[in-house]
Amino acid sequence: MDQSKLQAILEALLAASDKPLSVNQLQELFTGDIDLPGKDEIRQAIAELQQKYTGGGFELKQVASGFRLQVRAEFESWVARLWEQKPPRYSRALMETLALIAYRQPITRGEIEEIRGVSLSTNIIRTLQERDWVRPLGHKEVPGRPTLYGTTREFLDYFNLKSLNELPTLSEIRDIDQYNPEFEFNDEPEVVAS
Amino acid sequence: MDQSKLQAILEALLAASDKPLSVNQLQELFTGDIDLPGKDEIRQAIAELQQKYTGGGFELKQVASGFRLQVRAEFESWVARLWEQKPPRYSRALMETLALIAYRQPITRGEIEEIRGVSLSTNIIRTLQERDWVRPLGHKEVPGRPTLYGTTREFLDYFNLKSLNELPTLSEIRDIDQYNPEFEFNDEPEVVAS
Amino acid sequence: MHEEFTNRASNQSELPFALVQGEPLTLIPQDLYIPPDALLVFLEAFEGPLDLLLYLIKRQNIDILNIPIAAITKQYMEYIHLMKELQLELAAEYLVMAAMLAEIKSRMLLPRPVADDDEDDPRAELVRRLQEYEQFKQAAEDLDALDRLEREIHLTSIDIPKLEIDVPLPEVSLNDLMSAFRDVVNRAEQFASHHIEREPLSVRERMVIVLERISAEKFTNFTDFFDPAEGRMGVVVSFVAILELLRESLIELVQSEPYAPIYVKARS
Repeated sequence: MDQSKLQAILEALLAASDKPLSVNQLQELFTGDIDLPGKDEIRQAIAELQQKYTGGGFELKQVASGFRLQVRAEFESWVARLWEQKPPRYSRALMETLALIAYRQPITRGEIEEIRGVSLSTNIIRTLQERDWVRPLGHKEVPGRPTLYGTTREFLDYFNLKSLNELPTLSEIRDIDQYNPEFEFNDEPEVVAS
Repeated sequence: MDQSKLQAILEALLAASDKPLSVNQLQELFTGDIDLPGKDEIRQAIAELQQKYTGGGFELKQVASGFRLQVRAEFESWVARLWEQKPPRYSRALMETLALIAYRQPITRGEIEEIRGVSLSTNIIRTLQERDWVRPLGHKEVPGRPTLYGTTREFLDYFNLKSLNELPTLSEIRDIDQYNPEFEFNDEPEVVAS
Repeated sequence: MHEEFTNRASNQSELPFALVQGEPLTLIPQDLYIPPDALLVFLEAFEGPLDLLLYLIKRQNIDILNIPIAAITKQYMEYIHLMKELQLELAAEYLVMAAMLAEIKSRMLLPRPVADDDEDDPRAELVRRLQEYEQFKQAAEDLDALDRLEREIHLTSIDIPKLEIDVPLPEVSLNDLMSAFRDVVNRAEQFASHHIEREPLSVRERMVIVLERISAEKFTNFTDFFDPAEGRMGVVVSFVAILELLRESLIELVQSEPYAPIYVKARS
């Protein structure tokens, strides 16, 4: 593989990945290709990329677990304005997916799609994993070996729950519904710390 | 603000944003700065950035709702290895419905059913709305006041398009009296050209 | 032209449906001799009567503007019978189309006044609909072939260093979560086929615990999952969780001989 193509592929990988990538990990991503680049070639290409980003809006940084592209700190005052206006909200699709994972774990993406009757975009589960609320538990031993998902300790912490048992059951939710159409709890309002 | 600093800030903003940014939105992010860049300056800097990314791993693409940094499609086979999840696949029924809404908007569900010759499952419209590709535009003033559907900017963004004009052109429809067989015999059967 | 056309139309039913290199094409589709399972998949792949008709026409390279109605109707009906035999759920639209084809066929047999315009070709409406459907069938394929997010297009994910910028994350309350669950269950229950049985949550939680343990250890003693300190309910919950995991083929139980210890392991 010529050096400029290798450099472009590495740039694509580093830009797309949401986690830092080590030289080993990067090399593994070429597995199966005819010309597997050597580690030195990869290091060389990374050095060239670092050079290339000089003076730009982001840089290629080495952190403990590998390399990652990150916005240069000097531009943070502009970048911060991106979120100043409106507080972000999760989509209904994401909330329902989270609820199904919480209540029906372990569950596969296909099962979620079947219950919801619509196909699920890949970034929903990714967002939930990035938030550390959802994690893969293993694979279901059916054709395709789909990943099984469940909730995390952080999920319970966020919602102030000691265990999943504390999640109200469906009939309890419906009871609450009847008494209180606006869906607010009578006794203690659950104030969720962010 | 000098052009190279503007370019670096724009690069930082586009890199940090998870949504496409329009020239207007980009300009607003400079509000309060002493030297507010003009729209033309921003456009100019964007063009330079696009130039700069030539031959690299990602590109600065203009879609319906603005500019976004995206990995070049040619490196998709490497980037796909980063994720375990496969991209969602959509049924023919869904894609045909989406095509009809995209090309014939505003269109009612009944009109879609008429052209496809089959009834439309509610799940399809729901999936299309949940993906934010399709939205109700109003009601058709005929008995029953059926909902009229159209596509959204998110639909164009998703399919990497700047406007509906970029959709592939429809094949042409011929009228039956345009039929002009290659061979005409008075008494003999039609020979079907293969 | 008009005379020729009338002549052609009135003769239609007697004509072989097509001649290919001088040989009449048989009416029974040769490709029907395929295994029933594959056939089922094949038949289910049609998006409706227009799609099926288009397939029949395209397969034989017939010009859509000059459909041999008698022959196509016969083939169409063969597929309909086949679908009925295979007990495929036959949408009403297929039968409506069958009636439409029969009507066109009978009108083709009637001699039409010579002065008639081509517009009165009984096939005109069908041909228009077929072409219109074909147009969007193609458009759907073209749309599907475009580069798109999640497939060919990936957005860049460039980190923002955690300095003073605190990228806000959406806030979610337990109420939000519960109402999302209620909504999805309510909706799923509208479709009779998806019945969500109510299962005590503790069982689900225990299922996850069991799965975690067996992924860490190769073989886990069955009895290790029962902690008497949890009381009778705890034991029952563990037991039900293991049964449920077995039912979902996520785990298996291994016992080397009768009365030997039972081990739980991940299904492989």
